Amino acid sequence: MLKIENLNVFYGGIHALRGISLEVPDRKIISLIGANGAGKSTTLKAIMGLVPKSEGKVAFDEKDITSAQTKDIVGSGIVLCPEGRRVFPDLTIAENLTLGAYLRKDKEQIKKDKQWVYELFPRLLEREWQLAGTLSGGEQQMLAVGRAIMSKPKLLMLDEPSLGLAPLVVKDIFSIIRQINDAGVNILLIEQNAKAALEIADHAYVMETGSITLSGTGKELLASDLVKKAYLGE
Amino acid sequence: MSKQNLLRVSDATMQFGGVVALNNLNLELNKGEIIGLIGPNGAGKTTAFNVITGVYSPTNGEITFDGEVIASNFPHGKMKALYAGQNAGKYTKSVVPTPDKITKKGIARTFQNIRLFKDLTVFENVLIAKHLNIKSNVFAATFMLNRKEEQQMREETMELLKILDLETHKDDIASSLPYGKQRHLEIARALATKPKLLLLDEPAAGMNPQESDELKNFVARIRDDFNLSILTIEHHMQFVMGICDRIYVLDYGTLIAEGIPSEIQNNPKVIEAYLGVDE
Amino acid sequence: MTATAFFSYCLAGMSIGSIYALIAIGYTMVYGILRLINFAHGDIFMMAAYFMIFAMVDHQIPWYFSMVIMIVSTVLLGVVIEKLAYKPLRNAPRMSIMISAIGVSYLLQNLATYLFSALPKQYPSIPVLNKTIALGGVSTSLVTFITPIITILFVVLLMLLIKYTKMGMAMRAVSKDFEAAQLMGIKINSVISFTFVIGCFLAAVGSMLYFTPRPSVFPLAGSLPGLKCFIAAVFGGIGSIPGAVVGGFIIGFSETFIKAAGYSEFSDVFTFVLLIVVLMFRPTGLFGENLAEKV
Amino acid sequence: MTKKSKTICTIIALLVLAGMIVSVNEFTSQSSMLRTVLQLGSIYALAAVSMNLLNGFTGLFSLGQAGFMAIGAYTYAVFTIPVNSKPIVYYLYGVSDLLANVELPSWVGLILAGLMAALLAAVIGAPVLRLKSDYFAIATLGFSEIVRILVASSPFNTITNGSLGLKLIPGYHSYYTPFIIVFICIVIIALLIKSSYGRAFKAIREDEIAAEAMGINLARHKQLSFIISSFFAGISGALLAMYLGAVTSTTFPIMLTYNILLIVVIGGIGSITGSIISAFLITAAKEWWLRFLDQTMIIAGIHVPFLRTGFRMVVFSVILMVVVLFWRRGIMGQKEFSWDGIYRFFTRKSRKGGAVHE
Amino acid sequence: GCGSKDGGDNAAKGPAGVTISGDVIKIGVFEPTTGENGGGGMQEVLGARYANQMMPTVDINGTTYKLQLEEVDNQSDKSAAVTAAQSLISKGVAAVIGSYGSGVAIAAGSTFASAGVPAVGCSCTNPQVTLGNDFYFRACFLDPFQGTVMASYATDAGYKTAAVISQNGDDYSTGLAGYFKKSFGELGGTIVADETYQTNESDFNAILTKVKSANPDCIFIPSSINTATLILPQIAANGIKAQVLAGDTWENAAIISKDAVGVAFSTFFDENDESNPVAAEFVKGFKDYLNSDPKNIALNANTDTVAAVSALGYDSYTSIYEALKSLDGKEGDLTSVAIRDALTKVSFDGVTGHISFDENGDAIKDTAYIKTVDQESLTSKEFKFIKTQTVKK
Ligand SMILES: Nc1ncnc2c1ncn2[C@@H]1O[C@H](COP(=O)(O)OP(=O)(O)OP(=O)(O)O)[C@@H](O)[C@H]1O
Ligand SMILES: Nc1ncnc2c1ncn2[C@@H]1O[C@H](COP(=O)(O)OP(=O)(O)OP(=O)(O)O)[C@@H](O)[C@H]1O
Ligand SMILES: [Mg+2]
Ligand SMILES: [Mg+2]
Repeated sequence: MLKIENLNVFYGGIHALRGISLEVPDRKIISLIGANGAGKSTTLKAIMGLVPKSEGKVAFDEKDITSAQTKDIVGSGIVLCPEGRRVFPDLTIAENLTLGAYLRKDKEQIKKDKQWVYELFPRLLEREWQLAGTLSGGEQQMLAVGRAIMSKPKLLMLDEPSLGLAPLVVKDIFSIIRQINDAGVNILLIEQNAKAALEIADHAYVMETGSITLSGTGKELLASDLVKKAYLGE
Repeated sequence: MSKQNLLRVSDATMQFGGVVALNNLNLELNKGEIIGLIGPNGAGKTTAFNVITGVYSPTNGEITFDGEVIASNFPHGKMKALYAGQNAGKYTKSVVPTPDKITKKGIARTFQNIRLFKDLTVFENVLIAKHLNIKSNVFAATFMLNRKEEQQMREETMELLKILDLETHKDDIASSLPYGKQRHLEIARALATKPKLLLLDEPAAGMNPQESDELKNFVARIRDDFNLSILTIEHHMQFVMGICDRIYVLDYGTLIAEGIPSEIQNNPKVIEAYLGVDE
Repeated sequence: MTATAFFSYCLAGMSIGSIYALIAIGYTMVYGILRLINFAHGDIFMMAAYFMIFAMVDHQIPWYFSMVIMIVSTVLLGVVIEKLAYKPLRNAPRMSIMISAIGVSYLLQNLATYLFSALPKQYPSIPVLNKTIALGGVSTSLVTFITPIITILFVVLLMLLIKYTKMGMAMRAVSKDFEAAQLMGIKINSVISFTFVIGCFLAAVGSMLYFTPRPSVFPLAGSLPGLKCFIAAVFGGIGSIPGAVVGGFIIGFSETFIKAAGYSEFSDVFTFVLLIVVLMFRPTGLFGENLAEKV
Repeated sequence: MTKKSKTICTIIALLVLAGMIVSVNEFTSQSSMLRTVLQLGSIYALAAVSMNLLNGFTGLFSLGQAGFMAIGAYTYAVFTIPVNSKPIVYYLYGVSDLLANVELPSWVGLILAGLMAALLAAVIGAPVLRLKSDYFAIATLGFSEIVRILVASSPFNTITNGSLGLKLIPGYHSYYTPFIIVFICIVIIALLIKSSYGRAFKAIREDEIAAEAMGINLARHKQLSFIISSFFAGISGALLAMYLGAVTSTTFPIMLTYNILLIVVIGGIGSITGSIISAFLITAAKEWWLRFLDQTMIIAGIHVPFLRTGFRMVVFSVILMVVVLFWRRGIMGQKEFSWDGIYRFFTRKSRKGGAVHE
Repeated sequence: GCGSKDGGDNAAKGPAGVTISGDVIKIGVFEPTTGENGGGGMQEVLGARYANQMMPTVDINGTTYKLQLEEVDNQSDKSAAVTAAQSLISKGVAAVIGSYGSGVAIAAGSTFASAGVPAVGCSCTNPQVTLGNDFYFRACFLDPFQGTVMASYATDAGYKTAAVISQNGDDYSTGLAGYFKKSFGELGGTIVADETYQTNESDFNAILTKVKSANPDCIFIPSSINTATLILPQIAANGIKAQVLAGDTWENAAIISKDAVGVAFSTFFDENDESNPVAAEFVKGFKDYLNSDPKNIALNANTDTVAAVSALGYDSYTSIYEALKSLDGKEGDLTSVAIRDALTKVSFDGVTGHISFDENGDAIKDTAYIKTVDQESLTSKEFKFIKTQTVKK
């Protein structure tokens, strides 16, 4: 499905990604974990064409999208739920969700999906007409995830979806991710909550200062001493 | 140690149009304590911070800090008809401070969404927070007649950076720091104002368990080193339970529980509204 | 003041007010999306007049075809300006874009001076609009009545567009966050171009309605109306379409009546004072979005 | 580079600069355009730096510069026009009794000009500074237009001479006067920016909410920045009046504000040295280097195409846009000129190729 | 040093001025060719260019000097004017022609004075141009005269009430309006409305409604040509029947339209005035000059009508030429200051009448030409001469 080879990214003089290669096979959940500043978000941004890649190749569905524009990448079926929520503050919750389905044409199904999002996050339904800018941090996070769900992509990339959510909701989030995956959407997940992320993942990668240092199935990594020590805080 | 009250929030209600974000909150904090404020998303935790720090003036209620009323309000004007809370007639004073006044009185905070001075260096970020105690006027400062004071501000800043392990990043631009360091810097900046009370809004958000553990120790350390009291919002339960002396739980703007961590952890109301059951 | 005089003041105020409103919408639309005060808007308006002269006077094309030519070329001009002068600056600091806008404004004025000389040119007479009608002792041309009608019509259409269509929603989304909008698959460049198309279309129509009763075109002809409309847009709250319209009318009427009261010397002073006073009480204009940043 | 060697470099650079100005005075003819450009450039440099203090360092987007300059210019003119010239100047409306016998030395006039502008800034600052970004910009722009219209209005005929404007305004004592004054003023602004207050201004620019949470009194500091900026704008206005010798209200149109904003942006928003460099460059380009474009030129019997009146301004506007498009952050960005910067610039150049990655 | 800028005191010390070397004498043309007055300014430039074509050289004591024009655009902008003037000085001009619009002339006056270069204004009618400036001359009459002339014309025509519309911040407009009001009052008339508008204003409906309700016999509108073309149709649209009066700036073919029929304005010159042979010859030659190149026609508002300002441009050039001719060319005599001294003594028959300068440097003139637009003008694009007007004492 998605295949990244030898990806390099610079921010000015900072070498943020140093030859990343990873793969998201069909119908799978892939997790990406790593310390702060390891370059996880940068990897996702680079895939979306939001930061310039200095070297490397990205292919999606056998098509080369290395130098495609963001809007075309979205068009081809990859959607990113970005770090820092990025909801549209002047639009209502309902409008934000509608925009999530911007590229979709199937009106009926969109309506159903919206209903589904409201079921997942009842809080959003309560505040349907509130401007997104005035929501609390966690409510915005729910909205951002909901908006990403609305786009029904082939590949959904989530950048720390559980950030700022209450424990109860965090648990939900992971079951939601499962559900989405079961509905046929591939997932590339970044999480700080390494335990949950590894439990859910079919395959996972560990990043450190711009490179991938470890990879394996979720179970393998959960069992790894290195991961245990560095990320699970055990 | 005898308990000496530092902060008291009495009957604070905050209403945005029809939304009651904070409903009759009563909260107390004693000197030297670390208090946790938890609750579901949108429960009104950040709003409580905003009311305490003067970002919002409460619709009704009163805040006392160190024995002094620092903010007080009652429903009037447009709010009078709309007001949906309780204790409407209890307060009659209107004390509306600006956030800088509150900071000067000794309450400093960090933000849920990091708000650093992005284009300035780490050093400058902290140095700016020293400005509030400046004694010399603008002329003296411009014509460098306050060299001693300036020198002292810089030295104190350096010292703070050293204590907080940010010394190596001194000349880095704030926005280029990794997320975790930015959180540290925000705390450093708040400490530079020499507060008695520090408010932390989700300090561990975006950190992995390992990092959040480190942060826990860090917060405990600064409490002792700087003789602080701390009020913190956090969704990482390990962090909250591990560090807080007492915890307040909010839901829909209302206080649903209060107590020491072990009590809270087993409080059915809290479990239902917030924690959920462990599988 | 006699009733007739009062009536004619009202007509004068309405005529200028509705023009201000029409052009102010263009300002507001572009501002709403790019957060850019498009200083060149008044000059695009002026260029539209030259296009009309070019078609109708220099090439003797009938007015209805000329009108189409004029509108199309104005819209093209606007889109080209956007592509050349604003698009490369998408991620630049806001002030750079503004300077680019001032640069475009300079360029258009200077170019017009260079190409058409500083001497005024006569705006062609459009028979339909120029028909004079008498109303209770006051004679006025048809355009005075057509203008407010057209203005209101456009406003309603635009509001519907922005509120209820996907394009409108996309426009509002783009205005706050380019990157997030892109992530939704919105083609921000087409959305922005579309905004300029609408803005320039309104400027073109406005130009025709404006210059018909004031048929003299010179390179600086757009600068003062440009400024006034800009103020009108601020008055109503930049970004708000009904605001722009209300602002346009308020300025048009207040100006007219201040002059009527015999203080023509201070009419602009009054307008500005009014503006500042209104902003004192409503810091984001009459209809401005009052989004206090959530902390 | 060590601190000491930097100081030495700076002193040498300043001496070279001063030497250049002196040699222009000594060795070029009285009528050389270079003199004009230097003098005018220095006035614009001060106007731009004072605007930068507000727009670039405090993040308050003000468009009132021309208004404050007008106040400075008029204050200076009103108080310094020689008593025996007054009948000529006020030939139509006569001069107000209050002013008929007032003639202050020019340095007093200059300071008064600054104070007057500052005073007005203090008065309007309180209400206007509550406005946010563009609304503040428009309010200040409106203020500047109000000033411009009022100084030309009939109630002030016997003070400002209404639409007729003031002339026979005393000029510079010597060729060096404007340079010395501008230098002093800019140094003061630079010192202010380096001080704790300057840092507080920058904090406000970066994030108002965070700045306030750090105990910075927004209202007070914005007011301070506004007043100080206006003070120097007033002085630059007075210098302009001295240079022009005659002012009317139309000397200070909105266009003047735009021009100064242009200098600020081209120089780099938030860079003092940038403003100074760009003030001289833009003045020289507009008033001097490009002037030939206005003239029809015949080279070897052929009319050079395009060259005729008005072409200069066309080219000037194109150059402006090109600069903005390709130097988005202006010549200096937000940085100041620094010897380290120069040093890095050259060392990087010389190591080109090898060390791009890492 | 740069010297003090106040021209008045300079006479005592006396600036050195420009010394002519070689066999080329440069004459600056200081005119607005862009901006608000760009149109009229250009017509003055045309007059000067034509004069230069007619008198390309001057003989001074046996030596032939080439006269070369240096044109500069002052953009109708007072701050740009000073640097524009500086750029002329830096090119070493020995004398200057211009400018259209008094404001720019006043602004640049001290620059010329401190450089010791004489300037001869063409149509800058404001008294302040020459007042207190020993280096400024002018070929036209002054606003006090023109204002009085129009007031006299109005009272002669039997008008009792007048409205005045002038431009805020514009010295030409305000000054002329002021003089008109003063003498109209002295002559027994009443000002019933006194309105002002802002630069670049284009909507006059409110002002005109006001004027209409005051119901004056005549409306005096001293304004730029741009304003004229805007306000006339609006006057017609408002159904105002009062006589429209204006100043010299309106003599520009650009205003001719059906709405302008009947207006009356004063000007410096009439191209059909047979009584002046110099004028007749000039008109013929200048029309040929205009027609010789379509560009010239375009710059003259697309007609070959001779504008008074062109004639003044020509006369200004001639006065400098005459002054140069009168120099005796001895060593050290060929300076701009000497040209100034010679200018104070010139006396010749110009296109716009006899020209010699009084102690202020103003041409001594006592006659204005009143012209109008009639039906015929609409096709011929020429103004119709009504009468000459002198001032009633
Ligand atoms: N816009 C930028 N300019 C300069 N450096 C940047 C920028 N964005 C990120 N970086 C740097 O690139 C590195 C990788 O950042 P990235 O955001 O990808 O980390 P991350 O793994 O997502 O961390 P986190 O868990 O904190 O989100 C960090 O060192 C960061 O400082
Ligand atoms: N300015 C405002 N206008 C309208 N509603 C608001 C505003 N600020 C907050 N609210 C509402 O008040 C409620 C409380 O918000 P607050 O930010 O305090 O939540 P929180 O407890 O901090 O939640 P989280 O854990 O998600 O950050 C939310 O439902 C939010 O939508
Ligand atoms: Mg990240
Ligand atoms: Mg919160």
